[in-house]
Amino acid sequence: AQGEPVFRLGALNSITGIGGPYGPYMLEAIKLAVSEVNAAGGAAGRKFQLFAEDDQTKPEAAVLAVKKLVEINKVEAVVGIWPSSVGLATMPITNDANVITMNTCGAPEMLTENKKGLAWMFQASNAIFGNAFAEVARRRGFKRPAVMAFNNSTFVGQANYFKNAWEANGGKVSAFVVYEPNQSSYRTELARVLATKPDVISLSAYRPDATIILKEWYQSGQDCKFIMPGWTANEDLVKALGKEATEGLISISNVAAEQHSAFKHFAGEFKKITKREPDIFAAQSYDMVITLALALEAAGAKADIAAINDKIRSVTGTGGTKANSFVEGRDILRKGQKVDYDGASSRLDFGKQGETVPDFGVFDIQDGKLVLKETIPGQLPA
Amino acid sequence: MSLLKIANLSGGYGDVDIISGIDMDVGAKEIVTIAGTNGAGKSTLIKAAMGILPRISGTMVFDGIDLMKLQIEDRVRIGISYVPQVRNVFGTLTVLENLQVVEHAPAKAARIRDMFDLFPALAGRRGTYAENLSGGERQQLAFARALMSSPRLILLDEPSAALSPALTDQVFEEVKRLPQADVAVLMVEQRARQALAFSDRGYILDAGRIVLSDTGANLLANEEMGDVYIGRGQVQAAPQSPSSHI
Amino acid sequence: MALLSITDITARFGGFRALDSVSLEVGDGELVGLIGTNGAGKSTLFSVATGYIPAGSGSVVFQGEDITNVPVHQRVRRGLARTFQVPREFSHMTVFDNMMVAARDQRGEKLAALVFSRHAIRQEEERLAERVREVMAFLNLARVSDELAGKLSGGQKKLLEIGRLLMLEPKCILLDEPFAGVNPVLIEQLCDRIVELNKRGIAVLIIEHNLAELARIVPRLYAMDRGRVIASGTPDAVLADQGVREAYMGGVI
Amino acid sequence: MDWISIANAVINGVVIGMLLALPALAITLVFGIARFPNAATGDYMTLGAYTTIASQMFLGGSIVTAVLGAMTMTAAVSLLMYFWVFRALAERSHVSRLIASIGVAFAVRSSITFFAGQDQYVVDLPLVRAWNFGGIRILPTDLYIVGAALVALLLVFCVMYLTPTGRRMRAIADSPELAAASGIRARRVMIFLWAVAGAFCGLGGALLGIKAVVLPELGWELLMPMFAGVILGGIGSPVGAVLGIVTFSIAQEVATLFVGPAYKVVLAFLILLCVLLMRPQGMFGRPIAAR
Amino acid sequence: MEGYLIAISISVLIYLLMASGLALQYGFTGLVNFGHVGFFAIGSYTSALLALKGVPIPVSLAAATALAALAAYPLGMVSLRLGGDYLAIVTLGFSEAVRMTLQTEEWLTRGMHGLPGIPRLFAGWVDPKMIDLCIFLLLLAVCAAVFLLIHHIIRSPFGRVIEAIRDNEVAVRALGKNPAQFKTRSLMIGAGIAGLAGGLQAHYLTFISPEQYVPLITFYIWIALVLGGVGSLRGVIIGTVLLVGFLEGSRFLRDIFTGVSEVQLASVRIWIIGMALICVVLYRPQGLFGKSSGKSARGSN
Ligand SMILES: Nc1ncnc2c1ncn2[C@@H]1O[C@H](COP(=O)(O)OP(=O)(O)OP(=O)(O)O)[C@@H](O)[C@H]1O
Ligand SMILES: Nc1ncnc2c1ncn2[C@@H]1O[C@H](COP(=O)(O)OP(=O)(O)OP(=O)(O)O)[C@@H](O)[C@H]1O
Ligand SMILES: [Mg+2]
Ligand SMILES: [Mg+2]
Repeated sequence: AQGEPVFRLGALNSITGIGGPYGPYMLEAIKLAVSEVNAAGGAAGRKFQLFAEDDQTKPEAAVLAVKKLVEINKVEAVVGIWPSSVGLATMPITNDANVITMNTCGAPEMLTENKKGLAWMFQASNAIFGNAFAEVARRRGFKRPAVMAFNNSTFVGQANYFKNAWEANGGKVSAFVVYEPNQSSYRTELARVLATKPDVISLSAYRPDATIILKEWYQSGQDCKFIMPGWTANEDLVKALGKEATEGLISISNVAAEQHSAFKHFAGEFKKITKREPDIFAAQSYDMVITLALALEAAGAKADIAAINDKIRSVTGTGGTKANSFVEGRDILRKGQKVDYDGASSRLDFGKQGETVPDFGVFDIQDGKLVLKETIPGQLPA
Repeated sequence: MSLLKIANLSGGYGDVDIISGIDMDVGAKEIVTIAGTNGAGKSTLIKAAMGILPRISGTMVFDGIDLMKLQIEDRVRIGISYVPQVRNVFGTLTVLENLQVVEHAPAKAARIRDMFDLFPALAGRRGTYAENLSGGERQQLAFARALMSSPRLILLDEPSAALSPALTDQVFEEVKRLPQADVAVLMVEQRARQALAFSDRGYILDAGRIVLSDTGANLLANEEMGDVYIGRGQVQAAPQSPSSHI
Repeated sequence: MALLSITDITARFGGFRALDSVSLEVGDGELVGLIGTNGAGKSTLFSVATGYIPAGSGSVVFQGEDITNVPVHQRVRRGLARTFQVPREFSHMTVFDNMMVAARDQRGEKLAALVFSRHAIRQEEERLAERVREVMAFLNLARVSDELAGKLSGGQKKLLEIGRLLMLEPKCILLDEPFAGVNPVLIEQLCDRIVELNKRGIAVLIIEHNLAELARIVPRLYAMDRGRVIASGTPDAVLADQGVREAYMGGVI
Repeated sequence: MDWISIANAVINGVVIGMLLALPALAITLVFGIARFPNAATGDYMTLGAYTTIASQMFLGGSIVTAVLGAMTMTAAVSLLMYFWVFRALAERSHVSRLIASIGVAFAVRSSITFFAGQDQYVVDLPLVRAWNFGGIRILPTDLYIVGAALVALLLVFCVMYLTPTGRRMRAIADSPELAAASGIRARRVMIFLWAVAGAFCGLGGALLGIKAVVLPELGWELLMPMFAGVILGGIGSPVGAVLGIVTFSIAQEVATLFVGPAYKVVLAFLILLCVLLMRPQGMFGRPIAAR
Repeated sequence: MEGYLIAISISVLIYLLMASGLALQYGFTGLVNFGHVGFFAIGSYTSALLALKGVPIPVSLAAATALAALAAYPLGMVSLRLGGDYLAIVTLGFSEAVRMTLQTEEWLTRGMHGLPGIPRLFAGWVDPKMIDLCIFLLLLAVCAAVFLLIHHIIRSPFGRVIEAIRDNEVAVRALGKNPAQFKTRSLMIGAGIAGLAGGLQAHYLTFISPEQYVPLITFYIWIALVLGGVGSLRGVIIGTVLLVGFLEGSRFLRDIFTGVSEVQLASVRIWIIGMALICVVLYRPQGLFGKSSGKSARGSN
């Protein structure tokens, strides 16, 4: 492949550490997208060459990993960054090196720190998520919501925004508990919440802790509903807990707008490789590569980083012809038209600071299956 | 025939030989005393016989068995027991447990009773952790512990240190009786005059070598040796009639 | 007036009474012996006097001041020092360094001095080293000066213990069986040295089972049995005491 | 706080404490006898949990056989590591043994993740509801856990204090050289020790897997509370280890009600500190000799 | 390439600073401090918060050092009563308490959200491309100074006393010296150094959050110490280099193990680190370059 023009792409994933249940699949999704782009002959004739690193879900390990990607592998973009702590710790480095980054970080600081506009948030920020949770609770007619959150910046942020949004409308949150991760039981924390007799609990959690909490909730025999993020409340959770304990959980995740063809295509391919349903982070990671490829295609083979970066908003923004895959988008671009890539994870319209404001799908778990009940538009808090 | 025969034994803890070229015999039912200055290598020699010294060369035969090939535990099994100079009891075990823990002791309970008869001070302190014992009590316990396994050869490293005159006498009396029970004794003593008086033979060690060996009586008679290695006579004889020597 | 006076000291371990209202005095510049059966409480008495074991009741007065509740290190700084029956050497340090540590009030122990008076520290070190070499030569330890102390023979450790004490320049020293395990030839020399120290005004209280040597050097003797002082006075008197003979020497004449 | 919440928190603390009591016993035994804090304990637990999962997945069979399999497996690994690593380190400083045990922990965990990946697993057991006694909730499975821990404790206690083996163990811990000179064969005793320690970790890990979820960091994350419990109880004391870890767990759970989940660790440590300042050797440890 | 090497070197030097503090505490004084990361965290947050308030970085770093050292004072008092393993767990608890506080007191530390945008060392003074190099050089100088300081301390009479304390505290008291005083000072110096390291790291990373200060960092430092050989400064350097070498070098395993998946590769990395630890301890008893025991062998006659 020597001599052929390539685009050097870094993948920085949380393979080990708390991100362990997600990171490896994000990497699979990235590889899938890269192979699709390369199979189509590359973007603007440049094939993607992938360099992967594990950030161990730790900022200081991430710093060295990203240094290695930037300095040794000379990558031009880094995708797949998962936790905000890694996003915030690596941003100064990538900014200095003029490298595009694409992440799933939800911390609002990501927006203010995005000083060069090189960072792109594929996940809705905590604020938007918290709002959406509150909106769903309101629409479902709950009166006494309680909040439980895993203690990290994403989930604490989510929980806070939920509380604010709920209380802005004069409501009251019956209990607000932030728990420490990595415990073998959360019964006492849960008991504290349940003692306030909530009718719904907004549970911001990852799958392992959610599994334990729901198990203990089920065992307690107390009746109430749960609203949870989609990357936690999914088929894997059903598999872990059984149908009975998960019946009626409300799961919220961003969805590809209008029609699901991008997602369907991705999910099908992903399943072939991994034998499982993709979660939202995998879908977002897939979208990162496709978006980047389209931007590169639009900017042309000789374009520098800044030029490619400029195109990202335009290949996903409204007003173009809709595309649901790299090949579709590339063909539209080749026709000289403007393209609007709607991805597997959302319709991907980036705001001023590189943030996405996706639509949210509200799913109920019924008999072990996720059933889409409605779609609500995401919005920033007032 | 000798029970323990050591020939051309050398060894040490690191690269340097602490003892070298040692030839030594302990006959059955014999009491043999080793004396010498501090740091001469007496304890080292005893340790070598027990198999604790990291590096040795030479030959050691016990009752026809080649000792060089045996582990420490196996030496205990074939009838050797040992009282170290320091760390001679299990501090974190009680007095009673210190005795119980010894392996190869026939009729353990009865034997323990014998030991408590022998050292009544220990009987009263049987539940005390050995690290809390007084120096002399420890010494008694260590001696008792070594007797537990009914050995045929007992290696004693300064059994009388820290003992009151009464107890020293008692321990020496006990040592004197051992040959009758078919036990040979190889002991290191600083109260060499007292010890040599009832020893069959004695060895004087200096800087890791044997400088003199003879019967106990002959060694005691050797004036020069007394001045250099074991002190002048009256010092050791003193406890019996202290006032006459002030 | 007594330099060290121990009055009515009691010490218990659980139900066991190790010291039962023991009183004892060491006069200024005096050389006193302490004998007693094994387990009589002699070492325990030393530990109470120096503060390692709290006194159940009674008082310890040193140089006219009540030091019953003063911490160990301050008692030593006031001049009351001891040796241990089971040597407590600094096993991973050389014999030489073991001795160097012992010297009291070294300037270089203060961190600030490390920065500001380096020259003075160096001079002090040289002075100390000189003294250490002297003491080591006397105790026959010069040969093992660079050995790690943990590797010394049993007797050598006892000597080191005494050596460190000599470096301390105390007013009163409590020696716990200094001769046990020491070669008889050296014992005689040690005795002479102890007497010599005493002549220089250092008070000595010495526990020893080696009666001959003890009786030769001490003018006054205490005897203990089962936690009590059972006799005191001149060695002749004490050793002639019927109780002492029975308890201590097993009735041997 | 009403007393029912407190009662529930206490019950919960007891259950978690009892669960951790098994590995805590392993820690305290190894600590007391092989003389180092074994950082691989947590990962032996993890191994136990994963073995349970694996035997359920590949061999089928009842949960009991799976757990027994897990105990055997961890005991085997524990022995293997003794023979390869810890036996050779007997004479060395306990910090180097600690570091070696961290190495063992890493090696065991990464061997697991190499085959099982980073994702979570759950033990296949139907969920049951708790019995409710007027607000006080007791889970049937928790009773099994407490039962298993009590039986294990009883076993260790009997072995340590009623059989010669325990005495031999303590003698070896005190002075290997003198033990040998007393005719004790250290090898046999240590094999017994490490097998028991391994089996307990395996059992603890399996039970924990049943109660919670199985993750690569399952045991590693619990090291700190376990060590704290062991130290609170007094190093080397089996009763101390159990009571220590249970006290520690109860303190944490009850503290959750009052100071919240974040500071409960801090509070638990403050309690630990206070106990240690009063009893530097822990609740059941033997005081260090004064002289 | 150089950039990556510089980044790694910076990482080495920061660990090295921490390790040298611990070497003084454990290697020379025998204090089993398992809460080192707590002092590191205090240093980081102190310096970061002050600098964010506009305090000049040199001043904030000095404050970080001082505050970390002060935080060690009460622990020094505790170490008076608690020996070895008991002190270990208390210090570990201390570092967790620090982390929990940082995590919970949002008004001060922004809790889990961390502190972004911490002023960078040398920012605005030198060309941005040269900043890392300058930080590296600064750290090098700091390390050298700290090593000189420690070297000087352990060679002094003070050092002799702390070494004696490590061996036998009871005997030190019998010599009229108060171990608590020496221990506390040693603990404070080590903690101050860790605090300084924390401050420097904060101004290098520009983002810190409580998750960075987990006990694993303390373990790493211990590993470095043992790898190199306890009780020698040269050993500390080599141990740290080796540690970071293991941690970072294993990234390049990918070039060797081409067949395995990314998840498995992460496992292989950790496996190799684990095995390396076991093997070094097993087969290089004194650490790779520790004080050899040969000293005792010579000169007994
Ligand atoms: N910590 C302790 N716990 C229980 N008993 C103790 C403790 N310390 C000392 N003893 C007991 O107190 C008694 C006195 O001990 P001490 O060491 O003072 O005797 P001693 O007179 O020095 O004897 P020796 O001449 O044998 O050294 C002994 O019986 C000893 O067992
Ligand atoms: N564990 C050890 N490691 C290294 N050297 C040692 C060790 N033990 C003793 N030595 C050295 O070996 C020499 C002889 O020691 P040993 O203990 O045999 O003397 P000893 O004749 O028993 O003296 P003592 O009468 O004082 O007990 C001493 O110089 C000592 O420094
Ligand atoms: Mg000897
Ligand atoms: Mg005594």
